[in-house]
Amino acid sequence: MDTMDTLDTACFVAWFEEAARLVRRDRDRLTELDAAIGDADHGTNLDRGLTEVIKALAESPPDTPVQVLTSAGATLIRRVGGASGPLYGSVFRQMGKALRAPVTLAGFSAAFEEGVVALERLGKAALGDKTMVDALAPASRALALAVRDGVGVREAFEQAARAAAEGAQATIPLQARKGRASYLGERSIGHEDPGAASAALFMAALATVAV
Amino acid sequence: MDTMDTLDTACFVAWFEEAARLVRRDRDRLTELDAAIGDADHGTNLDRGLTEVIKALAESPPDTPVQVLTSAGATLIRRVGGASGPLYGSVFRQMGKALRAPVTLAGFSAAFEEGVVALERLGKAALGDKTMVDALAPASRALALAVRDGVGVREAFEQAARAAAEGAQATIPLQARKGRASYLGERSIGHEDPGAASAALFMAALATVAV
Amino acid sequence: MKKLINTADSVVEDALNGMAAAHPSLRIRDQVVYRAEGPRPGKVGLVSGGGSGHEPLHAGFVGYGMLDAACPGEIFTSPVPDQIIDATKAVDGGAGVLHIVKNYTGDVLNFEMAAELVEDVEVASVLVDDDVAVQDSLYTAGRRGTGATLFVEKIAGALAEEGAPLGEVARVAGEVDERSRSFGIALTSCTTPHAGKPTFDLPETDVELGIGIHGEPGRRRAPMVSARELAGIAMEAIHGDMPLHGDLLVMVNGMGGTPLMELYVVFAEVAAFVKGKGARVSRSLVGNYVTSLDMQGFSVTICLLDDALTRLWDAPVETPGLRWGR
Amino acid sequence: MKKLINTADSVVEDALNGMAAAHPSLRIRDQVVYRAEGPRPGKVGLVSGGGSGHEPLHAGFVGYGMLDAACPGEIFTSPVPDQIIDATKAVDGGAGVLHIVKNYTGDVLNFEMAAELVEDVEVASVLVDDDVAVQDSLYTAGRRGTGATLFVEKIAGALAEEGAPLGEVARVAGEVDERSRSFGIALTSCTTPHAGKPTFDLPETDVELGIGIHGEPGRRRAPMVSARELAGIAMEAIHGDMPLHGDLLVMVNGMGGTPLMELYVVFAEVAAFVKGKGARVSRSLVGNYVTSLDMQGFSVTICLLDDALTRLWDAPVETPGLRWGR
Ligand SMILES: Nc1ncnc2c1ncn2[C@@H]1O[C@H](COP(=O)(O)OP(=O)(O)O)[C@@H](O)[C@H]1O
Ligand SMILES: Nc1ncnc2c1ncn2[C@@H]1O[C@H](COP(=O)(O)OP(=O)(O)O)[C@@H](O)[C@H]1O
Ligand SMILES: [Mg+2]
Ligand SMILES: [Mg+2]
Ligand SMILES: [Mg+2]
Ligand SMILES: [Mg+2]
Repeated sequence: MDTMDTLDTACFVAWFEEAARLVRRDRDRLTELDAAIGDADHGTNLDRGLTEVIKALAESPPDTPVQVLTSAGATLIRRVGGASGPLYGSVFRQMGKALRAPVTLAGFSAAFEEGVVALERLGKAALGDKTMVDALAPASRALALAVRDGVGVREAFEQAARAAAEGAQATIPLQARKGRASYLGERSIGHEDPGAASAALFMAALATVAV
Repeated sequence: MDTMDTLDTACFVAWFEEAARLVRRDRDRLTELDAAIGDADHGTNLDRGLTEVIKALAESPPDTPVQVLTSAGATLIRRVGGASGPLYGSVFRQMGKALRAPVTLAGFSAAFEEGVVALERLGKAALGDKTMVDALAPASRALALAVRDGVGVREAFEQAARAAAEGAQATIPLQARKGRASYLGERSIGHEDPGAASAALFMAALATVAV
Repeated sequence: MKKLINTADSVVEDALNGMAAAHPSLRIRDQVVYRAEGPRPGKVGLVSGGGSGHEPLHAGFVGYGMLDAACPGEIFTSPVPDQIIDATKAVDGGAGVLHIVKNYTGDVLNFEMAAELVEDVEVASVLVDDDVAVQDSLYTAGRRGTGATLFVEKIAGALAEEGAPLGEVARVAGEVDERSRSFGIALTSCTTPHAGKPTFDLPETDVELGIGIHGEPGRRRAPMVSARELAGIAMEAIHGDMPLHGDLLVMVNGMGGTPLMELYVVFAEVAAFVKGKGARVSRSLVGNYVTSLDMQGFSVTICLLDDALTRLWDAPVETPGLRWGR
Repeated sequence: MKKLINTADSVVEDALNGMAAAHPSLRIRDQVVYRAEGPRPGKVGLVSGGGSGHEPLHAGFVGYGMLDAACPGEIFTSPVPDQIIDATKAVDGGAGVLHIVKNYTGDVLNFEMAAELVEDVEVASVLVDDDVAVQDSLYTAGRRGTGATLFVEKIAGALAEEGAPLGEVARVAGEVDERSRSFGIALTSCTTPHAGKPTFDLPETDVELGIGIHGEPGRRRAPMVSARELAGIAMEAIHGDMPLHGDLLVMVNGMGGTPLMELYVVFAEVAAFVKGKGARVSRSLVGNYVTSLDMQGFSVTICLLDDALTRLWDAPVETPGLRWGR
């Protein structure tokens, strides 16, 4: 049992730095996923947003994990636009609101779950609607299970990343019921949801920052 | 010497019927020539015009060669538009004005020359400007030479057709000075003039009607 | 892909600079387009916005008798709350502000967030959802807002100009949406500057039926047919959802890359269809109004007019994209 | 090639039917587009025309303050004398008729023939030849008429509406042409319905500089560059031919397939260029006005204004394609 590890501010900054790097790397893939069942802007949107997040974190260096999340959430809301801006922004803003210092894995997990609940409420989306929820909700569940099982941070985050990746893959056969892809009706089947794919990147980034 | 052959109304009708057939057959080629140095409508224009010429000749059957030419000239002017409509129309209208019955080869040649002169005057184009003049003027000259040499109608018309075809080919290296192709400046070099090409078809048609 | 742009990142800003240079009647600040003369005391302010790439919608409809401000987002990306908050505060003349929102998740969320955050301004909101190609269901995002947005902006704008109160302007705006239906067909995909290649592939033989305005694929692919048949498909879809009768406002809208000549060919067929149903083309618009970058194709939008709506439609309007009566 | 047409042969007629259905202000007879109300006694009549495929030019400019009649030919093919004769006779209100003719061999010949054949109507004629891409020489067909045609039609139309006599209307029309210059750039070729494939091939890396409006290739091919550089090329060509100074009327015109957003990007660059030369954008137009079917690209047309021309430009106009002041 090593859930006594705490996550400091640098970890949270590193999380967004790594997420920004992965999204930049996969920008075109995300945009192509969005082209198939949406409007071909998801990679550009998120890349723009995370670039601004990193800039804002560099300009006013945060003192606490809460400040990292609050800053990132606000920046995403203020700079991304589209559906994913307010949705991702709300995840991190709400997570920041719920987070307590010092940040244990249990605390992280609980706050993350609140972020996901805020997302579901705002987007009125449930698991299986073929949205970013399909990656984030399983990730949150994996974190909770890891806490229950007393798994270490690194492994917990890796399990969350795996769950998110699997959740993103699992959107492929689904018919979209929310967001732009829902306009396609049955034609949305057979494509990975771009928001779920980017959510998987967020969780993959998380897995790299656990010490 | 067999220049005593006379050309009757049927010959003139056959001339336009054969011209219509050849232009229909080569419509796309003419349009492609026009695409290269013009606006991609010459084949369509002339095909539309000659179809109307044939229709008009069928609706009010002409009694004389003059009537054939007058009808064809008027129809081309009234139905083609563009540059080639008034220009071809004027050739035949003027030729009709100049023609005397019965139509000998010499009479045909003289009237044709008047048609070409009318064309040159209307279009302000001279030999070498890369227009239909470059096919029609040599054709007229070939007819005149045939008359001078006492050549038979069939051979005279064949010589005219050859001269027109050569004239059309000779437009390829020229830089256009008249018509739409002149806008291209040096880029008009290396392409056959579409109007010269269609003029060669008119003369080729003539060669088939000589009995 | 060749585009008349400087860089993909600067295209929205560069285009707005062009708008500002071309139209002294507009003033542009922090990526919001305003009427240069500012708010009129006592007049309800009208704010709309959405992703860029649909020009003249929305920025081209800012001016007398129509919008007070437009918030252009990045290409195909709804604006952010900051823009909407700025716009809402700036155009309030004390009578409140109407948000005209196309029904897309992103637009709805960003306008909602903004409305929550604006203080001291009474905000009402109307959702435009006219696209019959999309199934309307409680379990989906609902119908998209497309061509009817122009109708709502024009008619609500005229009413606001007359001094009607916010509730009334919002009510009539909603009424216009309810009485309007659209259907769109694409011959080609558009290409966003960032993606640099067509959003979807469409062979020479096919069209996309039931497209929206974000360059997204449609509901179904079908063989390319004549303008008459394509117009028939669009009109049957509209008529099937809202039987046509009485006086109609009819827009045949180009998606951006289609020549006006072809839109008129389509309009002739649409008019014939309308006549065949015993209805009447009372007012019409033919042109590029609610576009999707360089997409080739068209949409038809129809509104069932009544005398009041007709009068408001005819009222003077003076914007870069729509102008009459002054 | 996919086009919103029924057949290539019927496209002009079908589009005119659409225009008639969309615009009760127009009346169409024997392929001539008239103002529905007919000629006004004592007013000089304005007739223009040319090949179809340039819409809204010319038919879209028939109406109050602009043309009395437009004669649309087949696609890219000048109208025939019969149309022009009909139009000239029909619009004469006793004060004579001005023919506004773009300088193309076909247009010139057909209008000349018509003018000769019209009896009992005083006819004057103005030749529009504004395209600086074409070398002006005694030994060629001279410069093409392109964007300035709209300026001539608008300003001459305003003057005729005021009751000016034929000589005066013709003189000012000529003056507008003399004070106007254009330059066009194509990113893609257009496709005529009959040919069914692009008139010329243009690789992804290249543009055509100095194109006209018939989809003909330009003067020279060059590598594709930014909107700023392309605008610079067009503006240098214009400025080199007619140094810019004072108040300018500036049109950034789309060739038919280019989105409005990109035209605004170009306009921003054009405005910056104008400013750099110490001149001023006094009036402007941005949009699809003088098009070439589905071609992507733009042209810039600039007219050196004076007070009289500015006043006439600002005068009310009410046509499908251009409308303000009523
Ligand atoms: N109602 C919703 N709830 C949760 N996620 C959503 C919802 N609508 C859209 N999304 C997510 O947003 C993604 C699209 O983001 P993006 O392309 O940036 O915005 P837009 O759809 O406005 O262009 C979708 O792939 C989906 O995962
Ligand atoms: N001034 C002229 N004199 C003689 N022939 C001309 C002249 N201008 C054009 N032509 C001929 O007309 C042909 C083009 O005809 P067409 O394509 O039908 O008309 P347009 O050029 O109006 O599209 C040219 O190839 C040329 O042979
Ligand atoms: Mg998207
Ligand atoms: Mg031609
Ligand atoms: Mg989007
Ligand atoms: Mg032509």
